Amino acid sequence: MKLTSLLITILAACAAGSPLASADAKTLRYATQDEPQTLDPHSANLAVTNRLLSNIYEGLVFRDKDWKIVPWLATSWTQPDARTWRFKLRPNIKFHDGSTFSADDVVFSVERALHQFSQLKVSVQGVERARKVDELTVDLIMREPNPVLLKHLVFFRIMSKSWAEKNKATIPQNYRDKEETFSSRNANGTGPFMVKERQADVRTVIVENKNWWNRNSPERGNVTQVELLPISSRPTRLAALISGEVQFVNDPPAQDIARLKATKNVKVVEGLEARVQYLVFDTMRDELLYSDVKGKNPWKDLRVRQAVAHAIDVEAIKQKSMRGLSVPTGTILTIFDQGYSKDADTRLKYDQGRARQLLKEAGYANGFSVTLDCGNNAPAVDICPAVTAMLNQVGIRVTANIMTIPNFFPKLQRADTSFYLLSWTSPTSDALYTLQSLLYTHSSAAGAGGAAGDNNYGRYSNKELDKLIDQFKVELDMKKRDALIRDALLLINREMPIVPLHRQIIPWAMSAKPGSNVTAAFPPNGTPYFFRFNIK
Amino acid sequence: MTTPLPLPLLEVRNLRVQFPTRRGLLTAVDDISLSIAPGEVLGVVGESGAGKSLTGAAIIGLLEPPGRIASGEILLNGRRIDNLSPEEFRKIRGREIGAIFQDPLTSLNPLYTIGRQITETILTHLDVSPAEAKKRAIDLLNEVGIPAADKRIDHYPHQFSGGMRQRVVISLALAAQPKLIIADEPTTALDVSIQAQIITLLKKLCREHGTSIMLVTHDMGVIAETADRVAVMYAGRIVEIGPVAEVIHNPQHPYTVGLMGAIPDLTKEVERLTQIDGSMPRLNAIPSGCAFNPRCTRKVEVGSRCTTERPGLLPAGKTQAACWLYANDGANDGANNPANHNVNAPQTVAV
Amino acid sequence: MLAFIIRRLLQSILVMLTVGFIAFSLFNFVGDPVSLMLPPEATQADREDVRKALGLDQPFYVQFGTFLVNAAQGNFGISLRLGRPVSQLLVERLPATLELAMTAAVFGLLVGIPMGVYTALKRDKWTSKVLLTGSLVGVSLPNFLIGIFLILIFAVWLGWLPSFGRGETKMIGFWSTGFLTTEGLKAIILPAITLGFYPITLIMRLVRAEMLEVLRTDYIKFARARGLTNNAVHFGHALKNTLVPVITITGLQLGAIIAFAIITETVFQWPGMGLLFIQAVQFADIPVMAAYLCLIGFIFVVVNLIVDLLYFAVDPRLRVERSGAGGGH
Amino acid sequence: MNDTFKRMRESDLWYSFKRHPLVIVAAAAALICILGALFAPWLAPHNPFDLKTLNLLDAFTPPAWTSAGKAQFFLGTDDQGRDILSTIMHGSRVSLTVGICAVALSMVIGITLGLLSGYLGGALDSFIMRVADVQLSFPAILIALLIDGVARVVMGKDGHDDVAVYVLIFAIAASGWVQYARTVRGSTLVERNKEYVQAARVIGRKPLAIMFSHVLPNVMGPVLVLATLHVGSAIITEATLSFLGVGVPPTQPSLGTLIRIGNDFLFSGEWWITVFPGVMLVILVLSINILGDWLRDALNPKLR
Repeated sequence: MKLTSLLITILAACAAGSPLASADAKTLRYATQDEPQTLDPHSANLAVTNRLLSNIYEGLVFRDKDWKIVPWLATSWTQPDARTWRFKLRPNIKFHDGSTFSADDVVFSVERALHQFSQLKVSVQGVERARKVDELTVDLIMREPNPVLLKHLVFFRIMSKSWAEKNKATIPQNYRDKEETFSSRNANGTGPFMVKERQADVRTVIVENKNWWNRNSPERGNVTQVELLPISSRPTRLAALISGEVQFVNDPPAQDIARLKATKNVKVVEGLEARVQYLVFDTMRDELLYSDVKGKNPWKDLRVRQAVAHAIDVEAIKQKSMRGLSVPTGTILTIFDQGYSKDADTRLKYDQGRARQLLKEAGYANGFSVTLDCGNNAPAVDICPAVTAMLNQVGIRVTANIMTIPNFFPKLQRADTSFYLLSWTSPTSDALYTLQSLLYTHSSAAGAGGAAGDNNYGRYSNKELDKLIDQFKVELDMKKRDALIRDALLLINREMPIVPLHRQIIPWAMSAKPGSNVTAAFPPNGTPYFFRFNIK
Repeated sequence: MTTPLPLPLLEVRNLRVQFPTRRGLLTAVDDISLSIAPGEVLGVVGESGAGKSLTGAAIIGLLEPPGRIASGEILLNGRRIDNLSPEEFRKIRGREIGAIFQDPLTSLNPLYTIGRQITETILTHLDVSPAEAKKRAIDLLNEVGIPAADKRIDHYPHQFSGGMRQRVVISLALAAQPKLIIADEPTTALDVSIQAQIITLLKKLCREHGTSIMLVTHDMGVIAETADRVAVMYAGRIVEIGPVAEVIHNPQHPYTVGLMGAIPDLTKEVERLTQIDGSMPRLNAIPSGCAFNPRCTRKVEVGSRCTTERPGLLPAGKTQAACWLYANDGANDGANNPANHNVNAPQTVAV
Repeated sequence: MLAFIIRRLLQSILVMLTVGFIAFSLFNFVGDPVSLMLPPEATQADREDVRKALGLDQPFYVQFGTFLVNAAQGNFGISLRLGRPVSQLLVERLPATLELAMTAAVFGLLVGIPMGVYTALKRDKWTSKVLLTGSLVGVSLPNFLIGIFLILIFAVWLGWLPSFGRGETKMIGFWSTGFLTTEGLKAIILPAITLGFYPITLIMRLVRAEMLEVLRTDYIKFARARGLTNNAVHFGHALKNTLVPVITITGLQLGAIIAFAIITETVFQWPGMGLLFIQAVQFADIPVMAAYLCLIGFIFVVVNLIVDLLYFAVDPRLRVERSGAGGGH
Repeated sequence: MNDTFKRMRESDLWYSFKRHPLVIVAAAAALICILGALFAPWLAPHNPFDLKTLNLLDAFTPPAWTSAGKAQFFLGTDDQGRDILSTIMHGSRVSLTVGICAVALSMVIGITLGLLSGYLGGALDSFIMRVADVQLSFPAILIALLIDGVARVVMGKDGHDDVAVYVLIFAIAASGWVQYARTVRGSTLVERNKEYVQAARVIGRKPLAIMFSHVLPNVMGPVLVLATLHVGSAIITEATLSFLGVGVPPTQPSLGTLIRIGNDFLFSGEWWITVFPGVMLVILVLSINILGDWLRDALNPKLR
């Protein structure tokens, strides 16, 4: 009896419930390896987080399809004096919760981005504070000049002050200690999409913001809803794409690209991603952690670092681990970045004999043991063991420690590492962000406005390099600036605190099935801006 | 031979039951022949392993694989049944041949009421309505002496005592009014005090219904009380068959003699009970000739024939015994004489 | 009957106390809750404060008592990994796991019982032997391999069924169900088969063994001797007696199914408690582990109770003996 | 008397063994697997864990019989250029070690507790049996996961990797002792009241020791069956844990780890990386299960 009524309920619901979507609703289901971790706009500077939040939060300026900087929440800007940037704000902008966007929100967001828990200090590089001039005018007061401020501001995300205050989210979530705040689960930006559902680990659904100010943009596509599904298992993720359950995968494993290209109803968009994979040594500690060397730190010896560079057969990695989808590189900057220099893009030759020789000279004829920390995301998970084997072959007894992302990043942020593999892309497409984050002497001083050494987990410190960076940071003459950057890059190549491996090409794979045929352009930072996506 | 021969209800001819095992073919029932007249009670006795239960199982068509009838025939009312299809045989079971097993505690399905089990049997075989079947079931229960049968019909087996349960089992066996009941040790598991009641009941019911019984037991006392004739089995063979009083009081076969000697007889004064030395051979080690010969005290009287040639049933006194002691001059033919198939029919004994 | 239930309830409470104790030990002896909660920079004074606030300065039994009271109210603290209340996380994930486990169990019964009956009744047929050997293969195939192959065949090659997730779910109160949408129903098929594989083989072997046992009993022989049809003997008499022990084991298996769901959920990215738990293990997220343990214990206790009651309904012997009626004459 | 009985039983076993071709095949397969695993360091064509000998350029070599195959890598190589045949042999070694050690430990725990429980009775008995009841409600995989998780918390990741195998053995053992304990307890209860135990007590000998020597032969059959089947399930448990990424560390991969690694290449055409370890796992467990199943039937007098 009860069973029957239950059955009837189910059947009725099935009948009623299936055709949900109206004709013009376009849902893009998007599978990616990692969970976005947080919705807080200033908490974690992780690619996976940025990819999602760029669709929800907006900044004063943005980049168009051709990667040119264009006005966004600011309509125009001037530089009344060397230390001030004045932005006129776009009127009548509403946040997702309906509140009006004004200068207060910009001031608040600058403060928030500069907070000690913020990992996006670099997005307001050089800014000391913000000052409201009137409701729609804001001054950014610089601690020091920043010739490329606009490039940084592209990913400076503005959140609603009133909303943050109401929900006690005025300071960024302390991501390193895995804190949980209102803002890590809810979002209120001005962007083209707003959060509809957030189930950590399961799904995050964003829907179009019908009140978005830029709805008439010619660049706008037709996606009305995006479901982000973290599927950590590579085969499952791929199976989902091939079977048409998801329409977009931004991180297909390299080994499957060939097959995906040959698969009906799937297409691969190969962009050139400005992401560099590189190795970092702990050059700070006097005694290496996770090693059998006691009382000293081999990485402090330049010859040992060079030996590592010599030991790595980057071509083999390209051919096997990356299936040809990489461009070996000798520098941390990419051709997309302002300041890239061909002269600095040189690798030490793959030469095992030379590597052994250098180790011997450094007093490590019998090698030493050390742990290489890697994330379990592709392609690091493939490269890590390959590098490990190569280093073992010259006598450095490396053990790979492959960890999940939520364990890996906090470990790095505690600088609890001897040797790690990471990838990097500069959201500003400028040398400053990269060099300052990765290689400037680390400073934990709060509120200094410095993004100095934010991501310098090897704690490399070189006064000379710091000086060069300080110099080009404020150099307004672009020619001189490029020359300074070149000097810095060459210095890095000489000192080798990091070993760049290659620039990776991680294409997007998406559905080409009629009805769910996705078209999208691949931007150099690899971020899917869903408002530019089309589904036909 | 003055009265016309009543057709035997059951006739078993040269039945042989075998089990293939890895040590070869075991013959558990070896070339036995017997018959049961309507209304007659035939006792079958023997030690455990003598093949008596298997004979019963073969007759009712419930030999457990890999056991099988290797040769011989079984006739019920003159109709051969051993070669029937399983489905045809099923229709005979319960309807024409009923069965009662040793343990009433385990013969009933514990999950169903006894009423359900009786009506189910009735409905399977008789074309009656469920209500009628239930009425019959209550009647049957009354008949087997279960008080308040109309209430007890809805009880589960575990709510009955052992004796009561055996009564239920009897009512089940009789439910479809079979002509023959194979009762395999029907009282062995019961209290001695109850055994007699059950036997009496069984005998009474069969007399009233005109049902024949093949009573398989190792208990000579039960046989003596109940059976008209008795067949004594040893190592898969019938060694002696005849009227019950004769077999008990005047056994002819040395094995029967030993068997009877082992029973305390309160009516006689006997100095001591006799005992047969040794034990029944295992099925894979049955001696050639007479199966009993290694234990037989009178083997010397016959000589080597006992160990070489298997004796058939020979007239011996008022019974028939498979023993060379009773071979007359020309009785060499006893072993191969097909004629002895009918000599064990009751009417010839009566001659 | 009432006494019986009360006794079972007491036993259940004992089980839950034991499980609670283990969970409590996890919290207190395995991870120092204070160091788990505070950032490494915290001062000694901070630690003492937290210690007091958490009641860790109290004697052991008081702490345990507090833990039990909290646990009974579903309060297991905050997940170290996700920073959210554990109970909330579990409540979100519970429906997914239970729906999957139930479907797998039903699937296991629906396929396992007929196969078991078949192999018992036709024990000498070659099909039975194939099924039996096949069931051994089934037991020897790890769950994750089955899942992977099913995805490969049905999601990738044939494209019939989804390879991950629950499809579309609907909320009924706090319960999110996938049974009400076609997408949801389609999504559960592969995971349920994967998860049901082991129960099928187990139930099949169990039913076969029990059935063979029952077929050897006197009452079956007697039922045959009464001339009942094969169907009546096999399905009326033998099957019902077979199912009594099968119910218990299947009930107990539900716990195993829920645990094995961990693997299935990982392979199919099924957003249930198992996925949560495996991540908790990887990240040493003690509160989630402890809460999961308690929840599984609770489910087990409830299932056991239900099984006992079912047993009651099926087996008249229990019913009457316990109520004291009837008895022998 | 006891001795002749035993001999007969043994001969029965042998006879039954000879009559089941499937069992013979299974025994042969299990034997080959075990020998291959045992002597892997000497038999394996390569040492896949000597990182010095690996060449990344050998990676993704298909099996030798395919056109792109190389003779020195019979079953091909994985993503790091390791010889699959060698990784399988070493992997089975880890799997078997964990499986057999876990079962042995389980048996020791179970038999001891069962004996104590049955012999001493009383509070201890009911305590042990209650614990057993509770534990039975938690499937092996869950208990193993819990123990593994706890070990991770206690030791931290780095400490954990070094002892992961032992933790795993302990975890699987701790989740499997109940059945042994129950079997032994039952048998002990029967023996406890027999005369020789009383006699031993009277003459002042340790009844427990004597009983043990009497109980043990009685339960040897069932325990052997349990143990055989348990080895199969222990290997699966290990593989599952490793597949989930909480088992042995990737530096000493078991079959489960290998399958997990290969799983990433399922769609890219390098099927051999996952298929061969998978097949190996199934063959190993299947042959052990067939043996255990046969043993159970052969030792069960009811079925003979």
